[in-house]
Amino acid sequence: MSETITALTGTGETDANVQHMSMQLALNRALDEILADNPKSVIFGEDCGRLGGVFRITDGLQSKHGEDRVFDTPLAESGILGMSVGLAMAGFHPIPEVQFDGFAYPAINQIVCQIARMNYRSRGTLPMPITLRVPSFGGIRAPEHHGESLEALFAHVPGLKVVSPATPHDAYHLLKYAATRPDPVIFMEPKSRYWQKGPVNLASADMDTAAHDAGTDSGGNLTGARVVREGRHLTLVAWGAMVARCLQVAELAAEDGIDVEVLDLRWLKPIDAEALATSVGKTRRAVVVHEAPLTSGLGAEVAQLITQSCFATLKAPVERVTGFDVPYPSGDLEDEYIPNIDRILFGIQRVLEYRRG
Amino acid sequence: MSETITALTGTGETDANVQHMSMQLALNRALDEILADNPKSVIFGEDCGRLGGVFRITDGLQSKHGEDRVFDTPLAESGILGMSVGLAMAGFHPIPEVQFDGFAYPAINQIVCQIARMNYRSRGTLPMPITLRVPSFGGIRAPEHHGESLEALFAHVPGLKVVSPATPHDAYHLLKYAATRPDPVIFMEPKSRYWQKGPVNLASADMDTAAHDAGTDSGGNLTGARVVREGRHLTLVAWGAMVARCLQVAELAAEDGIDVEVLDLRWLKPIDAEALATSVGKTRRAVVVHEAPLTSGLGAEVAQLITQSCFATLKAPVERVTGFDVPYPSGDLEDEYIPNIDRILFGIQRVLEYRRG
Amino acid sequence: MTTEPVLAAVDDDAAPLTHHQLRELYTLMAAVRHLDTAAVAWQRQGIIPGYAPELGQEAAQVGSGYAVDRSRDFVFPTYREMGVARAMGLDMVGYMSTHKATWHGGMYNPLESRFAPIQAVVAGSVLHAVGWAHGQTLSGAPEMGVAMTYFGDGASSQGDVHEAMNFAAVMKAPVVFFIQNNGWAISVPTERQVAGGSVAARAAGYGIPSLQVDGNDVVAVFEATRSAFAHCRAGNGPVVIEAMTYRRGPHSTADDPGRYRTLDEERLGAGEDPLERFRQRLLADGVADEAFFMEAQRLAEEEEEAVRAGIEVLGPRPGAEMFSLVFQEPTPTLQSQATAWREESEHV
Amino acid sequence: MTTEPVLAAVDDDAAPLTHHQLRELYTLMAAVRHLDTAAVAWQRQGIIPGYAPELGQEAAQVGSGYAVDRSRDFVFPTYREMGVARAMGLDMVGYMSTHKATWHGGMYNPLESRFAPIQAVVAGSVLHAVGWAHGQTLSGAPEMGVAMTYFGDGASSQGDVHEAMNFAAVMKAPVVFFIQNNGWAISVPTERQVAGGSVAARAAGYGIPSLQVDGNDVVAVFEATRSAFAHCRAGNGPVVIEAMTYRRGPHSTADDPGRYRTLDEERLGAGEDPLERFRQRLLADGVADEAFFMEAQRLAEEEEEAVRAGIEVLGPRPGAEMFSLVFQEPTPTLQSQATAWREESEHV
Ligand SMILES: Cc1ncc(C[n+]2csc(CCOP(=O)(O)OP(=O)(O)O)c2C)c(N)n1
Ligand SMILES: Cc1ncc(C[n+]2csc(CCOP(=O)(O)OP(=O)(O)O)c2C)c(N)n1
Ligand SMILES: [Mg+2]
Ligand SMILES: [Mg+2]
Repeated sequence: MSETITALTGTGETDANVQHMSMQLALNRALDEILADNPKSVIFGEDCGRLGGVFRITDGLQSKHGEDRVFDTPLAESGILGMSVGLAMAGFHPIPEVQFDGFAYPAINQIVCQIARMNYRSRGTLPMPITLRVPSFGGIRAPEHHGESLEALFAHVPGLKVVSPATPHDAYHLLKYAATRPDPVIFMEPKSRYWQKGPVNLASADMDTAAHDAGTDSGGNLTGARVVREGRHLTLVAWGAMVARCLQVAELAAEDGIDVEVLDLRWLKPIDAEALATSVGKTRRAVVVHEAPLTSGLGAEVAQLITQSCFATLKAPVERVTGFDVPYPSGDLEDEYIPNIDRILFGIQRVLEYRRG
Repeated sequence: MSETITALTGTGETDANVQHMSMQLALNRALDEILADNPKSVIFGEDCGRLGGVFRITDGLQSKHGEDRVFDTPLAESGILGMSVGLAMAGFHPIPEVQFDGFAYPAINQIVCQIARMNYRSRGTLPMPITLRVPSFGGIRAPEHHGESLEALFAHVPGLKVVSPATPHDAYHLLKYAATRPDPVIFMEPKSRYWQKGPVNLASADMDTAAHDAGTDSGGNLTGARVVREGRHLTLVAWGAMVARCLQVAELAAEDGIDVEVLDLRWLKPIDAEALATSVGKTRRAVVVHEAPLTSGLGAEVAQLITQSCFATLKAPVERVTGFDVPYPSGDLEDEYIPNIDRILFGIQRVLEYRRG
Repeated sequence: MTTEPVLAAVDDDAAPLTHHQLRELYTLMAAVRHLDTAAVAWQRQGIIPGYAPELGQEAAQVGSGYAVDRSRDFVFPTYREMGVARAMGLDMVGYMSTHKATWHGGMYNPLESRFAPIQAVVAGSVLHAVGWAHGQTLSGAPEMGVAMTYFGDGASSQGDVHEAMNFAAVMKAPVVFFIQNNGWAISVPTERQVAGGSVAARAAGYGIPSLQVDGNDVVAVFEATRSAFAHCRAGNGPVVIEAMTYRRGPHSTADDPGRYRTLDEERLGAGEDPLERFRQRLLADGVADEAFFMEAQRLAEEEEEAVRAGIEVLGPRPGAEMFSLVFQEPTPTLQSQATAWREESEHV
Repeated sequence: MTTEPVLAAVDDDAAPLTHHQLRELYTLMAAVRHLDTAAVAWQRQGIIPGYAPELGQEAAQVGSGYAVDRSRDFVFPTYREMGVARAMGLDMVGYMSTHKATWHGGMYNPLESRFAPIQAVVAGSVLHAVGWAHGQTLSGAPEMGVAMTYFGDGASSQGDVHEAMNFAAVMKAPVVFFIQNNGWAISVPTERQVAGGSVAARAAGYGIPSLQVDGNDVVAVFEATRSAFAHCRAGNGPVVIEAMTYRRGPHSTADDPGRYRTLDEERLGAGEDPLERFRQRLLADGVADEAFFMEAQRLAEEEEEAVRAGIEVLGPRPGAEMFSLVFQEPTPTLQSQATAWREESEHV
């Protein structure tokens, strides 16, 4: 399915490890390798066995690794997550899936009160190496509850770590990274980007970080944010599907002579505060972009972290361009809801035009 | 139980409407009147009928108003909230209780996906006049999950309104106000303040707002924040049980010549952005205090709103003094976790000593 | 332990269906079958982005929906109850608009149609039915309204269903739990979903009477529903009905059943087509003739054309509704967001 | 519909209890009774801030806990299983420390003691037991370990219990659902909580065999638990046990039962004291004499003194543990918060 391309590394050499593939395939491949590497890893959820998941992320894994390793559960999210706790206590590394973001809500009690706290409650004797995959965010014109952004909720919960990849390459490496951690990680997959292709460097580590776009950056720095585009005038901070949109915006802004830096936050908890400080310390202006509603969204945290570290040099208050404080709307209105190019450009303009007093 | 005191109004007259009572009694009295005023209002939850609630907030209401109006449900929070939706659709005004903050999690699916969205989903034909009472926050040395602060989660949910009273007087009036609204309101009761007494003016409206502490402010401005103490040098923003603590801090700071303004936010959604702008516009410095963990807490939203409106005049970045990013600890450690006077004073000091560059 | 609870024999007005009613049932089923099949085609033609067909469940849906008294009862659907909606006389353009991605809950008026907004959370509205039903008890009217909540075999696994059955039984709420056991929850067959094999069998544990009925027999479904309603109306508490049927089509237009079941399995599981079966019965009983069936088909086609025309002209809702329909009492935050949206997106 | 599922008769090693074992059971019950009563006194004396007594549930707890094989089984308690903990030989200072507000989950090591951390969410750990039990199946050892999850009549109303029973039955997980039906969930009596009147009766709906047992008869409880374990161990899937008992004391030291039940109701509901009942039986059967009972009492008192001494010297945990025990791999945010806390609170 994937096609090997002859990509050029920074040094101009051909790298056979670099393959061009969709995020869907990159995730599938990562899971395949996780199952092969760790006999204690198990994948389960609704329809992720025989069907291979409604997004086919687990396609083929059951037939390859067996029904003990990849299985369908009854239709109950609290059951899926509660069961994960017990499996983790028994020494397994559960990789449960909830089918869509909005269906994580029935499992919130198990996530917040159990998964996130068992290590603490047990004084470190019962770690919870659970990687919860959540197809997340909007943009696919789906029914109600299929386009939610829960990162602010997850990031607020002590005991959870939260990550979201924006590219196939990151999807592959971050998932493999998350699934080998001893702590619970919520893995938010930008579902609108599943089918977009990009280079993935399958080699495991120590690659040139700057060459990420050619797929040649892998294990180098998986724990922090990533500068996707360098710029001097303003930093756009985003994650998930909004990263690609911010890159488009940056290209458009460049036509007007505005040099935008784009930072892919990747880790939504813990947040890479240093990367924020470094980038905005340089550009002195920032706009945070996310799909979730504005109020009490993660954009507030990001903005406050930036303000805290860059207050003295900041040229304007950090702007937020986000979803509105309304329920995620039906397909016909979703383009009105999700930050679009125009709205992000307006946000940039507000920051650039800001004058004190 | 309550004792009528002869309080003095601003104009020096005795006001028989002012009574000294605990927040517990003020809430109980408000519920009693709500039941009497609106035959469609119903109170239910775990142990709130015969027992009168574990905090006795519904004490005596079942025997006075009957088992149809005040009743015990089976032990299931999703059931309680899901049932509220149906009752609202049938024209009732449900006033459910979850016994403790941490036990709202099993009901989050019904709260987020149903209560908060039914008005929207039904295009305004099925309003959800539900007032959910949640004994909230910590400070009573209780078992696990009995000291949680869920305001950031609730405030992020489109379709909910969220309020928390800090005094008996506000408890009485805000609850009566919430329970007559056509929209869902999460009513967060600061459980550590249930037994503290204070003046309550039972008269319904148009009283002098400035005289709140004498209990003579009532319906005047129930929809916004409240300046609890005026000051010139710095604004402390808080809600719930932290308001009283901030007042203590202000007294201590005053001894060092620091004149602190204390703003009780009251409404956590929608937030009174104007009150924040006015106060910090004047003091030019702010510290937000809350019990919830720092990351993605409501303090970030408050800080960002302040920065947005006061950027040009702000002397220092807004500080946050909050709970840590750890699970709410057991009683022995709770004083280490909840912002204490020292930590708030350190926060004030950081703001006052801030120097650019 | 407990003895099997039985349905109170209160359905004194349970007269056999008249020929007119039987024909009406057929006409409804034919209309539903045609509209359902057409909706799948609309999706292929790009008229609507998606649809969840109820092919094979016409008898279960029309039979139960036909028993509803719109003057006092209330129905809580999932996302697949097009047949119930049609049987209850909903505005079908308003109903179908949800599949056009116009508005999540649909554009019909739920209060007037006695049909709650379309529900995408599996088992999401089962508890609502219990609350609504308890509201009827509290209101104290004799011969009270009944809530009927629809859900699937997959949904039966959700904790909310358990809470709902227990609440309803403890409170003796007039609610009919109507399960369409169509054999599948997307790719998961009932035997890997419903331990014990039957949702109806769960009812006894709550002391709730239950009926397992041939969900492909529209008359049997109607009669079971009618007697359940009578039981509830008389104040005897809830009833569970499990209609055994089969999801003949894909889960939704995005689904590919070939990945998890063979055509042979499908043929075997599906059994006889409920529409064809009813047709044969009406013919055999002399209730209807070929001319009637042709007329029913003609009406169905006419209706489908009208609904399609309505759907095709349905434009997107004004973006301002995103803001104005969140609350009954708008907030300043939302008002200022609406203003900003208008300026930036509509350039007003 | 479904036929009542029966327990597989696999308990071949189900020999009657020896006199030694019977005396051991008594000794345990006496120790538990004394420690429980003492803990209430500790609360009144200000030694601990709160406690949830299990007075009256000694037979249910000791009888079931005694059946656990600590080399392979795992127990998932609520907040009221002191008797189970004691029967399983836990470090009781570690156990009691949760009531001193030292650490939420208790200070014992759950892995070594095969007793999960104390659980304050009602029904919170029922699903954990299912997951742990499924882990045993996946590990594929013969004569596998069994998970036993404790919960109450009130907890049975939670959706998670339904999901757990269904999951366990679908996956044939070796888990024993042990319900202590003690008549009350704080102020709510079973008849307003458990529709149908019995939690065990729910099991049939999942095809799970169940046993309703006299929870005040320690031998009956033990034997029921032993046969349930044998059933599970042999790969036959889950079992539900409902031990009918009575909460003789308040819900917790903060509760005032006088507000919702009369002393007469209490006397009637409680029936005969399980400890006294067992004593009479041992006497009648010649298994033990007064000297033995006096010795048991002396041991119980000695033990209580030791536990109290341990609890009294238990200081608060270092605040740094708040930060260091959240994750296995600490985060920079948490590290800097820990530093700030040290500077501001410990003035280091
Ligand atoms: C809480 C929740 N979890 C998951 C989903 C995704 N989902 C939609 S329909 C469906 C299967 C439902 O099966 P069933 O209840 O049998 O109804 P049917 O589709 O067969 O009519 C799933 C898993 C959802 N909508 N809601
Ligand atoms: C999810 C949840 N809701 C509410 C509570 C508060 N609460 C603690 S114990 C209890 C009653 C439990 O009754 P039952 O399950 O019968 O156990 P018992 O206390 O009788 O042992 C309640 C309501 C809780 N701990 N967890
Ligand atoms: Mg189904
Ligand atoms: Mg109980």
